[in-house]
Amino acid sequence: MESVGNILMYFVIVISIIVFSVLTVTTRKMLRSATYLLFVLFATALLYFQLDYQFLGTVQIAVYAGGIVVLFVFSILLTHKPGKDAAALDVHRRWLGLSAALLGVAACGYALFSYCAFCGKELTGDGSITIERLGHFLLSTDKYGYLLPFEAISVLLLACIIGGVVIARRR
Amino acid sequence: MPLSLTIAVVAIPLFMFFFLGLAGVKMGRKLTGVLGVLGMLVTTVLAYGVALTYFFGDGPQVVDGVRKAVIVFNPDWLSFTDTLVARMGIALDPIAAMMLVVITTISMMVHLYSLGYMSDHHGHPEKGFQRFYADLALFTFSMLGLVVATNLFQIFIFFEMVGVSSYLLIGFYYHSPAAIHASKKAFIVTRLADLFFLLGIMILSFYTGTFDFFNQNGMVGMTDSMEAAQTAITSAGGATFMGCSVMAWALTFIFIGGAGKSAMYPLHIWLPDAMEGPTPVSALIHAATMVVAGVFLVARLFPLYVIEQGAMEVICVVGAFTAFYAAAIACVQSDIKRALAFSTISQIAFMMTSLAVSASQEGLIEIHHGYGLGYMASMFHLFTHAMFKALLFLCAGAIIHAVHSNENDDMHGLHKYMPITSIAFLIGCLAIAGIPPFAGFWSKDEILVACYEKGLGWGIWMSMVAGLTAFYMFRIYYLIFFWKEHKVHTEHRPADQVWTMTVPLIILGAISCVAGFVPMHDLVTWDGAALHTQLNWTVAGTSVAIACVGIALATVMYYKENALPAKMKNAFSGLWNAAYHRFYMDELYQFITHKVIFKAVCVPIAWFDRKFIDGFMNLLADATNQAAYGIRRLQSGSIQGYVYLYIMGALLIAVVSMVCVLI
Amino acid sequence: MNLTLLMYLIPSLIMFGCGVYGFLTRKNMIAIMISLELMLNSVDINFVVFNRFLFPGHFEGMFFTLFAIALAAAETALALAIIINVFRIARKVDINEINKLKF
Amino acid sequence: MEILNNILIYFVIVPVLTLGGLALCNNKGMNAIRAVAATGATVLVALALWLVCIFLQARGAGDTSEMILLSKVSWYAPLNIELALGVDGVSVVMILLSAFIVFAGVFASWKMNPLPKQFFLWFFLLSTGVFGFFISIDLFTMFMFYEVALIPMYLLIGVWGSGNKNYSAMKLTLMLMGGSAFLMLALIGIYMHSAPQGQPLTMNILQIAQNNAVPHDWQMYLFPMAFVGFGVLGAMFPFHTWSPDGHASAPTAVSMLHAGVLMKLGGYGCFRIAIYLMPFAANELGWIFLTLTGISIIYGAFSACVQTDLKYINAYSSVSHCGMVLFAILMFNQTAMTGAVLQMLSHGLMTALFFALIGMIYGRTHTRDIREMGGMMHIMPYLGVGYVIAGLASLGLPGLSGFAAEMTIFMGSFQHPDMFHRVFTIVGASSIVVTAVYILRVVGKLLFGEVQNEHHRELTDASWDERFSTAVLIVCVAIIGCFPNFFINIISDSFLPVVKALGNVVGM
Repeated sequence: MESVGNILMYFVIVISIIVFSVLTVTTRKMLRSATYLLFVLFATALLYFQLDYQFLGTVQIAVYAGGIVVLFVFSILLTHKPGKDAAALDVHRRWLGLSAALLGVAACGYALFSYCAFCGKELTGDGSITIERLGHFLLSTDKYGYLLPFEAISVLLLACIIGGVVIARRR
Repeated sequence: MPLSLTIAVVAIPLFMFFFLGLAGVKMGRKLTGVLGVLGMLVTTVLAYGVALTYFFGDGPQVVDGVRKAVIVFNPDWLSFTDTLVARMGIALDPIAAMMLVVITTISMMVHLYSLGYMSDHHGHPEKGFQRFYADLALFTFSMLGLVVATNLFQIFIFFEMVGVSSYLLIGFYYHSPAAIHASKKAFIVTRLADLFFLLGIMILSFYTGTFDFFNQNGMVGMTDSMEAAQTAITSAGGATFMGCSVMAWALTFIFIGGAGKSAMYPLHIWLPDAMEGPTPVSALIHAATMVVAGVFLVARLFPLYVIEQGAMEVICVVGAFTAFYAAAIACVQSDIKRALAFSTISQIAFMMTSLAVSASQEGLIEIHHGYGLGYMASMFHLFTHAMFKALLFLCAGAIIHAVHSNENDDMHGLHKYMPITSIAFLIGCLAIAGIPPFAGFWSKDEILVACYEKGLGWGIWMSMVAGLTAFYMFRIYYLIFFWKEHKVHTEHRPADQVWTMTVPLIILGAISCVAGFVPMHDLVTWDGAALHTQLNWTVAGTSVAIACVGIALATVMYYKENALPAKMKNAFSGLWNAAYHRFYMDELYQFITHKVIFKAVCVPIAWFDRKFIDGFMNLLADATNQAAYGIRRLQSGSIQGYVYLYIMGALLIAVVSMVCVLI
Repeated sequence: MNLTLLMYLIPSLIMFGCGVYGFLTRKNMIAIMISLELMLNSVDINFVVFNRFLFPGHFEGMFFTLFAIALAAAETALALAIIINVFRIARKVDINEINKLKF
Repeated sequence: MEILNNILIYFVIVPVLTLGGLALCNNKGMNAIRAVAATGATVLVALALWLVCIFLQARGAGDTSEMILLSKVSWYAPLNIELALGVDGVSVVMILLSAFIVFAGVFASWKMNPLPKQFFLWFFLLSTGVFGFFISIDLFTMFMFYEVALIPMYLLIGVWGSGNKNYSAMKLTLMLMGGSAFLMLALIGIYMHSAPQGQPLTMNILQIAQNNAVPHDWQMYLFPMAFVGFGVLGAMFPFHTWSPDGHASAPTAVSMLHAGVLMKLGGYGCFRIAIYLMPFAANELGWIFLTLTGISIIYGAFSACVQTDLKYINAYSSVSHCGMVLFAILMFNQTAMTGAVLQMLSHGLMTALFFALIGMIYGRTHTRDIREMGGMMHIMPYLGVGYVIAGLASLGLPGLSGFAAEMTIFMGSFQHPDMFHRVFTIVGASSIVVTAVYILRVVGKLLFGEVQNEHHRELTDASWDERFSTAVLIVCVAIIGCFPNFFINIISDSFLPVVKALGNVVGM
């Protein structure tokens, strides 16, 4: 049996995730869209915290909420006149998107409800991890070591930096 | 003189062709002409030597008083199979030896005559003088090669060669559209005939397995391998095609080949047009030598025709009809060369008929006993006709050279101005009309005798044509030399030409007077044995009388200007017009070739090719292209579209798998 | 009331559905990127949730998410750079109007 | 490497070396390019003549084996692909023909412009393919060289061509590639059945023929594929339409090489692969293709009668003449097949000569429409005489090559015991009249008559390289025409194995 605080927390998180997700894709103002995204990401970070993954939640806030959303805001400001609405969606397009999204959700939901043997599983134990162990995992070459992906990601990030510079350079 | 010199007789003109053709441009006209004449002179002397040796020498060629064929030279040229081999050889037998004499004589005269005739063209120096001599040499070579052929295939080869030389010479004035047209026509018509010749050869060689006329060791005589052929054919006797024996088909096809070259009806249409060529060429090729190649061919294969009477009947009918047809047309032509051309056709038809009646009047058994008057007569006429017809053409050339026109309206009354030419022409006319003692009388008389022996109807028909011959020849003669005063233009007076042109006239005139006394029945017979004949006075008397009637009629109508010809023309205007237009044969051919073959076959085929076959290929290409354009729509480049399809696809798979699981 | 695995998967699913809807309907390239982030984020949640509920002692899911965040950052940075560059050239961010390279 | 002792391999090495030499040349150094190209071509001619000597020597010494100069190197053992070399009489004369045409082609493109270096590079790559095809006796190697010969054609026409060249180049390449697709299927099919059950498969033609293991029902599918595959290149009706457009657009030397040599690959392949390896189906299905080739002969000739473009006339005439090659091959007897090879030689040289002359005339008048030309004989007598000689060779004048070839074909075909074949022979033979019609038509319009265009009066006659190029071809045509027996002796025995194989089939 969970604590009430935990359940309340859960509902706050879930409702904000659902509401802000919907708002993100339905609002016609780009800047608002980005802001709602920020809220979704925060809610996600909270979710991570609730599941004892503090480090992940922190990264989520730092990178996603702190980095990516800022990038979005910058690019929106660069490419849009403030206060201007996006053009209204045409009906055809909306129905297309809606049908795909709803059908997808329906199919997955059906699968979840009908076939999910482990869906009733509850939280057990403490999932938290110390920073020390995390560091070991990241830099180890053992069975559960992630040195190679870590290095790969770093190379990728380097490539991204260079790519960003090259693309953004004025010719 | 050894018979092997025949090789030189054939080789010298070939050498002259290459020499004059390649080096002529550098040598200048005079030198080329003189060299050409000298080369021909040597050839002529050698040919006479060889012929005389063959006929009168007592070499190995005479066995028991019978002249056999001598194969001088016979290497393989083209081996089709181990047994079926086309050879390029040289064989001498009576007709070959006689033809050597005829060809070299006429060719020599023409070479000499051309020195004068070809030196200018309407007063300008003739272009292509060297080319002319080279082509003449080529023709002489081809014709000599034809007559000394040892096998059927070699004859075919040289048929083609003479065809091409004739093409080159008819089209000598290649800037004139008429000459191009005429040369093309001549080549294509004879080519069509040659196709039949080729078919004949194919059929014949298929059943006999050989092309050769003579046995390998040469001495055994004319028909040895032919006899083998006969046996083969008889044993394959069941082989028939559409009701006739294959042999009849083969021989008829070969005759059609000969008919093309010899201008038998209905393949005669090229010959009158061939008169567009220079007149010496007409004299050499289209009067004396090449046009008798068909007669020569039938004579060469005579032993086979003897067996196959059906083919001979065809020849007989075609020959008799052509003789009359051409003579009728010759009566109304105004262009003297054309009139002579039709006269040539008629005379060659005489030879053909003579050959045909000779074979068909006798059974095989009598033939073997050495009777073949028609054959001998035909060859005799070939010989004499070559001489006097060449003479007539060379005279015509001299006249044309003098008045610059072919039309007899521009001539009239030339006797006063050109006496030598006039007399020579008269000799020619008398010879062709068959007045003794000129050459034509003796040969034509034999032909008529042969015809009467075949049947009274044939004899009467041919006698009538002979009378017609006398009439039209004297008509031409009178219209050229008499009729009325010549309208003399002040700038040039027609006159006898330079000696190079006159000397050949005199020589040929002399030959025409005496050629009848050559003992041809001793020399040229189909089996080589001497033929004992005597003058049949009844036939001779009749034919002379008919000829005289023809001449008299011509004299009445055409000697002095009078209204009778015009009256006749009006009275029989339909007939006259039809004859003048050669009974519309040319128009018929024109219709068939242009309207039917060209417009109704070639054009639709070309259209079909472009629109249909090619169109189909283009359609394939277009269809591929269109399909590509259609599929391209799917690759829209819109990420959202891709994602939509991706999701739908994933859903579809999910649904399908769920359904599968449920089932 | 217990918090089961399913209860965490439902919001993630809805978030993903929103992402799909946004991706398919939006014309603005930046908006499409935002939708993309939504989808990525929902997947991240799934990783974490499965990891936490099913394999408590292990951390593979978490690390996957960690790397996915890094990748998402890189991808967004590049994509936005490209979008801005395109905007600089074409003065447009509407995906339907940027079709110079099409066909 | 042992294979280097075989003279045959040098027919590939020499063009490749020439390619290398050309690659080193500067595009502006015209003389260097010419020198390299002419040297390569001359060496090839010398090699070809030497090969003929070797061949005659071997045959003279009593070597009656089917192929001589056999040698092989394994290329890819898992699929049994070898570089297997060997020649018989047919290959020898084909190599000789190719060498002479390449030689004449180099001189015909002496003043090639623009990009002479690249032109000669592709030109020699093409000849590498051609020679490689004729010397190999391995299915895969043959196919590979076949493709090597086909592909450069696209660039040669597309870059250096004239008129509607993109369309023509594309059409030609696509149609020939389409043929190759069939061909490849057929070759794979043959390979899969190249040996009896349980024995190792092989790509070697001699081995396959000896095994004679392709099942009859498979032959019935594979033979049409192989025959059509090669037949496309041999311009068989109704797959000939690449030929008129392709020839019309191609530059002179390429037309020469294409009509002269490349189209022969078709006939050679039909005989060497389709018929030799699958005699049963050849015997069963021969009549279908015989009908098609019979149509080709007549159809090409009639189509040529109404064309007005010189190159179209020749292209259709090639359809007719190449139809005769396939026609004769399908007659299945030694004489006719020998005639087919003679016809390949004759047509190769004669058409090369034609295209060379047309190219030279076109280079001066800038038109190929016979209605706009006339009286060329006055203006350029050398080219005019050359054209007349080529024309006479084409319509079969004795003493030039066409006559000997056609007569051998007709005489051989007519020896066929079957009435159907003999009647078809007559149909085929009737083309000689139509040939005369279109040849004389074009000669009359182009060379004779009045000069149509006054500007043409200022044109010049052939230059030395043009004279040399045409003279080489004329001499070759005359040599074949005058001494056909020399060639027949080389060729004829090569057909014994095929005829024997076909005979076995009929006997069954």
